[in-house]
Amino acid sequence: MNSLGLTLARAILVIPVISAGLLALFPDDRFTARVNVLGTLLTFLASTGLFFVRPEPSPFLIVDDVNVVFIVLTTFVGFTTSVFSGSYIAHELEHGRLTPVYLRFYHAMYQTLMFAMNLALLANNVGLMWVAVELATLTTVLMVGIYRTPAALEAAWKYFILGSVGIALALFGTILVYLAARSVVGEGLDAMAWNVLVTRAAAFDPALLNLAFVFLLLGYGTKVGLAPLHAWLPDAHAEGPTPISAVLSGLLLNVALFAVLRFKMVMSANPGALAPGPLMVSLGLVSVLFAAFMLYRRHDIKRMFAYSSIEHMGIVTFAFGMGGPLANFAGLLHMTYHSLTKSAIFFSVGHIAQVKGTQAMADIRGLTVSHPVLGWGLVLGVITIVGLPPTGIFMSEFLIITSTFARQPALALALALGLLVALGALLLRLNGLAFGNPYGSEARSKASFAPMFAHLALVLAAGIYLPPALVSWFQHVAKLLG
Amino acid sequence: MALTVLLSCCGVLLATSLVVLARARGKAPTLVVYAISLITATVALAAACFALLDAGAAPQSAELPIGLPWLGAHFRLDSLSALFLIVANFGSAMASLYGLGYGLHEQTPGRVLPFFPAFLAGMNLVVLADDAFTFLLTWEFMSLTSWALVMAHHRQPDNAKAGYIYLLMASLGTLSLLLALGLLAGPSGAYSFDAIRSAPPSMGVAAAALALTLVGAGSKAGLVPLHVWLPLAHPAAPSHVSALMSGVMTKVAVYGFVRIAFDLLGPAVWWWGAVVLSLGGITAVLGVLYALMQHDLKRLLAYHTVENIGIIFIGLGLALSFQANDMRWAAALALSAALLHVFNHSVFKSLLFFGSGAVLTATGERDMERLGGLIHRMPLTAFAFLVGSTAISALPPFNGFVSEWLTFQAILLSPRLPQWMMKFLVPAVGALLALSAALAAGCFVKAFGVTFLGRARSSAARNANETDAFSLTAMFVLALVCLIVGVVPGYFIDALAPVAQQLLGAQLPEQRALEWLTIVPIAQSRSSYNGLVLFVLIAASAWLTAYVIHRWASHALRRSAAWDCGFPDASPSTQYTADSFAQPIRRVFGTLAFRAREQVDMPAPGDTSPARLHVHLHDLVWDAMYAPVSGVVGFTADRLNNVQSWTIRAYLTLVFGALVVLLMVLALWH
Amino acid sequence: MALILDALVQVAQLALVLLIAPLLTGYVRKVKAHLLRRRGPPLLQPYRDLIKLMRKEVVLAENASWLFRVVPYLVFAVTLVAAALVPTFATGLVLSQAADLIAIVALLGSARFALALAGLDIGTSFGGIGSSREMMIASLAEPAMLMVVFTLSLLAGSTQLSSVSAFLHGPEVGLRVSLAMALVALIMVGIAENARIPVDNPATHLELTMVHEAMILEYSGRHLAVIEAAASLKLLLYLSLIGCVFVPWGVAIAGQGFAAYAVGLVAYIAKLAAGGLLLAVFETVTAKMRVFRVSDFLGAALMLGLLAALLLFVSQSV
Amino acid sequence: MDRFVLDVAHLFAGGLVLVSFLLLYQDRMFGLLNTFALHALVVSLSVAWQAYIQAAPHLYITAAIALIVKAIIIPVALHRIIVHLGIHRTIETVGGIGQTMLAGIALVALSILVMLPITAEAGTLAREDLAFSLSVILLGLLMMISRRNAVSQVIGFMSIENGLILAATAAKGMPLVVEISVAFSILVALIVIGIFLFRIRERFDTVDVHALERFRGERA
Repeated sequence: MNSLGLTLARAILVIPVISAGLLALFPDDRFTARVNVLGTLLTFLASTGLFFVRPEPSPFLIVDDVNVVFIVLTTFVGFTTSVFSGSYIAHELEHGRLTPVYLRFYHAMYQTLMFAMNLALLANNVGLMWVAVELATLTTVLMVGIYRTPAALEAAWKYFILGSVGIALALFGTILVYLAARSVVGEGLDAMAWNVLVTRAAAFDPALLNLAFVFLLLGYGTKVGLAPLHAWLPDAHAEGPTPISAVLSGLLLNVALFAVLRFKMVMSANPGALAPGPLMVSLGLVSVLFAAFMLYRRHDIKRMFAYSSIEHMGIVTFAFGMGGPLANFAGLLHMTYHSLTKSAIFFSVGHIAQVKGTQAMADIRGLTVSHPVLGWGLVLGVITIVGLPPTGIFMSEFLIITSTFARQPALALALALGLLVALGALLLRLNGLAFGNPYGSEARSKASFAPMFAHLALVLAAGIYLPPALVSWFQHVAKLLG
Repeated sequence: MALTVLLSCCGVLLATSLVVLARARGKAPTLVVYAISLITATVALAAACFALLDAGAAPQSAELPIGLPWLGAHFRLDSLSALFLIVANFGSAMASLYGLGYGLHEQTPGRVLPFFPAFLAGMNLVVLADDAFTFLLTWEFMSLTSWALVMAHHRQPDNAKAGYIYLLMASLGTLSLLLALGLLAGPSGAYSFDAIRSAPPSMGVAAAALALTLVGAGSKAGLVPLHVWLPLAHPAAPSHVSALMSGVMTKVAVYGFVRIAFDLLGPAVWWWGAVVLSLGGITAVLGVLYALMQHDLKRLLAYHTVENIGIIFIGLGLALSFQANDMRWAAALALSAALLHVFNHSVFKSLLFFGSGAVLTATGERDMERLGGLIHRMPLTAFAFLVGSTAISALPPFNGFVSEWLTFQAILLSPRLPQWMMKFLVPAVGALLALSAALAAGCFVKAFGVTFLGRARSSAARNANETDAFSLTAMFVLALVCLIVGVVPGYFIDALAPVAQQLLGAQLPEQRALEWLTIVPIAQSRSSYNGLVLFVLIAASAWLTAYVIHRWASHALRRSAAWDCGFPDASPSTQYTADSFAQPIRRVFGTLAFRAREQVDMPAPGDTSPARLHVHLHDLVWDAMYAPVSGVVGFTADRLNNVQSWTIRAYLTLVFGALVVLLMVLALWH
Repeated sequence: MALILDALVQVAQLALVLLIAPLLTGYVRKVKAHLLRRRGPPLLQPYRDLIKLMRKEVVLAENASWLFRVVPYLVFAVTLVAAALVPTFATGLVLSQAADLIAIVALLGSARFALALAGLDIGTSFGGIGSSREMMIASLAEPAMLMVVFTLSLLAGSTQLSSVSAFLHGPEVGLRVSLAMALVALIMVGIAENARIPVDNPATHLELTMVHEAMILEYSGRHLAVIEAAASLKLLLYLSLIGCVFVPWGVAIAGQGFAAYAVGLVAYIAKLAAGGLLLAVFETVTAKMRVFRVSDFLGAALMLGLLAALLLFVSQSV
Repeated sequence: MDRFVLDVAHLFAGGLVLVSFLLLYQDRMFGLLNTFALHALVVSLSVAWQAYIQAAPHLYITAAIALIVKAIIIPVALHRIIVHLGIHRTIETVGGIGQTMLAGIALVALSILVMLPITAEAGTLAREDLAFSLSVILLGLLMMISRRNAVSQVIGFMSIENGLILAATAAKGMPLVVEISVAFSILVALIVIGIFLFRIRERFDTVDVHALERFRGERA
């Protein structure tokens, strides 16, 4: 059993590397697109195996309740995104926005990114996870800049600098954690292994842990895109290719937040350490309110949804900051739902921007008339993302707000206000985008709608029924999160 | 049993909308969808009636393994929910029947058919829900589906805006309900209503929850000042949906309020009643005043919904304060009055919206200033609409009068309330109620008179044709119900008894046993009303007079030009319009309520251009509440937006600042 | 037995009001004429007018709808029923169970509703003027009336007219401020409702001042007759209402025997005479006011009624 | 002997902070480069010393990387970039050097203050070394935000990295140090290349001269 699990875990890492190599080699774009899909599909299939068999934690790799869901989620979204990317890239090639050379680069980078994220999730070693996150940052930087327009380059550059500083801070935090662990666990790999850290955390030096957590929160928080560390996020989403926006919002943010969660577990396992709650709550609340107001003055459709991602990361951080079984559970749910929904939205937005030939919302109107499927897909996505039922996000927001309000009414009110303001902004834009008289090109889009609706259907179903296994894992994690 | 039937009806409806999602073009789907809705709604209606009428039946409950994983979705069918299910499904059945005809005129059935059954299902599920999550889920689902229906004609100007404001206000309402229920459920998340009932909250918590509930349910019901979305959204939808939204969905909101305020919130406090009462009074008068200022028929009707919601909340407020003072039978009277009005309003408001829909299809006009004389072109619709107008104006022998009469009786009991504040408040509210009733009559003289009477003001109105059989059937059934409830109210009041018993532990004396079907809420010597006798007397004496005169006096008749003080055939434009009809009332009340100002600009002597009269009205509620909010949001958005265009160095400074601050916190934390 | 007696009384009262209503109108006119040093029409002139009108053919505008032809009978019937519910010379009517004071107010309201619709039916500007002004007046008069009803029923602990008058007839009513206020308010409302000076002038045909007359401008022949009859019934109704509530002396309680009834009848006639006289005098000494002053007049009535009710609410502890 | 060992390590760490201050003090481009070379040199020395006292040969690699890449290659490369792109020889600072130095001192104080509560058994010199490396990091950040000039910002970032390496090596027996330092060197190298590729003359936030202010998302 264990060996099978280990092979699966390794496969999840190896398959992307191999396909990255292949994709770097092959010139033909049709073919590469298929290989890309195939690679992600295989990874996904391998990861689903982890639901049933789990390897014993090795010094470098671990599969537990905490990451199993996110691994599968990541590989799944990676797969659907690669499907979407196929049709997206084809269009880009037709219109010459990408040359075959860049395409090879793009696909290789895509697989590398998948590898990096899977590694970050699977890593049982703090340092290894850090390296993985850095790798992910580098690859995404390169992909954001791939269109080489001045705007794209600047976005990439901004992302690069801020990301690097964040990474640096995170590294310092990691070192501190090692220091804290060393005196208890002893030198060597064990002092950086998750399973060891969580179990032994009680004896660590609280002061070191506190300091470490500050740096980790800021470092990885930069990657999560929490205000005021968010600056790179909107532009990176707006200027890069849409599949990358989908992966960024849907997965990379989650991965960074996942790292924060791991460390929060260590924190909450230590009685002496300061409660990380207040820090996370305030960061989350600031992000929600800030993003909510920023939504109003957006003209670029992708940038708007990027801000909505900031908002939702804020919500999740807020939930984990509040802690308690309900809020933590809700936070985990919200992470999952958000990555599905937001990537679905970016799928539809990508196609919309392609058929309309613009990302300016002023020039996109009446989609439900001109492009019913795309339009209604967008409507469905937005309705889901603002948390209207019967979708999963409503469930998570319900749990977060109700469980908060009984404890901290003021905070809950602030959060509710943020949600309402954001909802107002998004619906206002949705009105213009989806309804009214159509405007602009009516060209049919050769889009692949399957990924979008698959995601939305999942979120919808999850809002009504949750599989017990998932519930039990999340509840266990919620307990660990304290 | 009944619960199972109801739930499966909802299932059928939801399935229908899913199926029709695939193909909603052409005639066949329309007929199929409305037929299915009609049948299911009727079945559900029967089930609900059964549940309400078999006395002493314990509430049935069911649990489905969906929704919150560790909780499941709880459903419960007790007298209260049964009553509102009757209201909901009766309205739905009628709307579906009407839709069988009306739906064929729909330009974009693809935007109506998939959402209509889902909307019906949503309303049923809200009333059935028995835990906080399911309740809110279905509540917002109901809003969402109705929003989609409002957006059906999104290409017409202003409809999209109406939909936007509607969904925004609906979400505000849901959020505050969510907070209220979160407050009641407590941090451990005891979301099932049973758990909440078993652990009544402390005084402060209950008060906060009540306030939040007033915002939540009130915004959906259209309580002033949260009503702004209602007159925009209800008219925007197709007319049968408008009827459902105005007649039924607002009642579901009332249900939400009653459920929380009377059932979950534990023992009431007298001033809760005071708050609800005064809100109701203000809503009633403002609603009808707004209505008087309108010349869009459907918007006028929507504003009247606001008024009637006010009347209902007056009853509820009285019930709350009576209950708080442990005057149970008085509370029962007030509550029954409110609940009866809930039913009545759902009936005649649906009827009136159906009528306006018929006019809309016949003429393509909602603006009364371009209608007129329709009583000649569409006599049946006119007759039904007349019945509705009489009923909503609370005139005997129709049903509107009965519930308002009961409300007055409840008000007359209130001197027994010990609190001084109530002693001052209640008569004032009574005066407001009387005022709103009188104004409503005026408003419907205007609505019916300008639309159906007089001479046609446009060619569209001149060439209108009577509407189809389905629509007429629906309208006449409703008209008949208006009359029946007005004539033999005893049976219906008795039907409310179990609800009052459930919520207050007291009920009105049984009415149907009394001789001649007189209704006697309190005591014979105190007050009684007999719609049947009145109706028979009026009919008999009218017929008798007519007969006698035609028999022994002349019955000769000559048609000729109107006398009109000798003015020869003036053009139809010299008729009184909706605005000119409302002018005296506008002068009396409008100057205060709307800062209404009239401005006449006379052309210079010798100038042949026509003189013009401009009327400026201000919606004070909007100016005072909503404009500032949107202003603040816009301002903040503008200010914050500068952050978007900072330099990387500035962003780094942010990061650096955050780091330093956190480190300081850490340093000071010891 | 008692039931039959009550039924007889009821029928008698019905017949009585039907018979003497025009007489009252004639009487008021006569008195006014005398006050103006005119001889004036004979007392029975209203009857003659009615009969003549009934005999005449109806001249109907082309676009008059069925509503226009039904309304007169409806108005008459409703007013008649309302009048039948008001005790004139004896309480304890059979029908008194059917409707209380609130219902009576509402009945008059429906009569007004119908008439206003009729005014709009032909589509002339005068009809419109009449209806809209009538509804404006009503929007203030009806609440005022209801406030009066509140006051009375709070005092008597009942909205049942017979119980009210019985109570006010009884000993435990002292002289009460609120009663006085209610009386004044009721009189003001009555003046407005019956289109009397200063609110309206039943005799005028000067367009700008017409309210009630404008509404029925298009009526002729038997329709007009029925409407006139209804109007005089209404006047009688208000007078007998004031009579049985505020000067209940002499009203026979049910089953007191014929002597009592006779007394009651005489008392009733006396009340009517007095009331008519007062009304005539008042009308002669006051001038008609502008339409938009009417709102102040009736607003005052409403305030009086509300004040009366408030006083009772506050004073009444149980 | 042991005492002396610690003191030397301590000396290097303190020296690094001193050099960071020198960096802050520089207002001439080439002086900055030279000072940074010194910074890197000190780091590599300290790493080597740690390798020696911890008997951890793999740390020599890190030291070597620090020496070769950061003390030699990058300064030279930057020198050539400056010449090639004709970047101003003087450095535009936000606020005067004086305030910057004061701020720097405050930061050092803060980092020491933060490190105080750490219990001793975290390692005898851990506390001081951590305090020093934290100060180096903060000073590097300060430099990044107080200089309006791409090259000096890069240098600020690299000094941050030096501080990290100091910390990493001071953490006795920490695995993966080499890998991490390699990964970091790649990052830095990319940044330098980026500057060259993107023709960043003055500031990070303008990719091209005529792209000033224009492509910064939306100016609503």
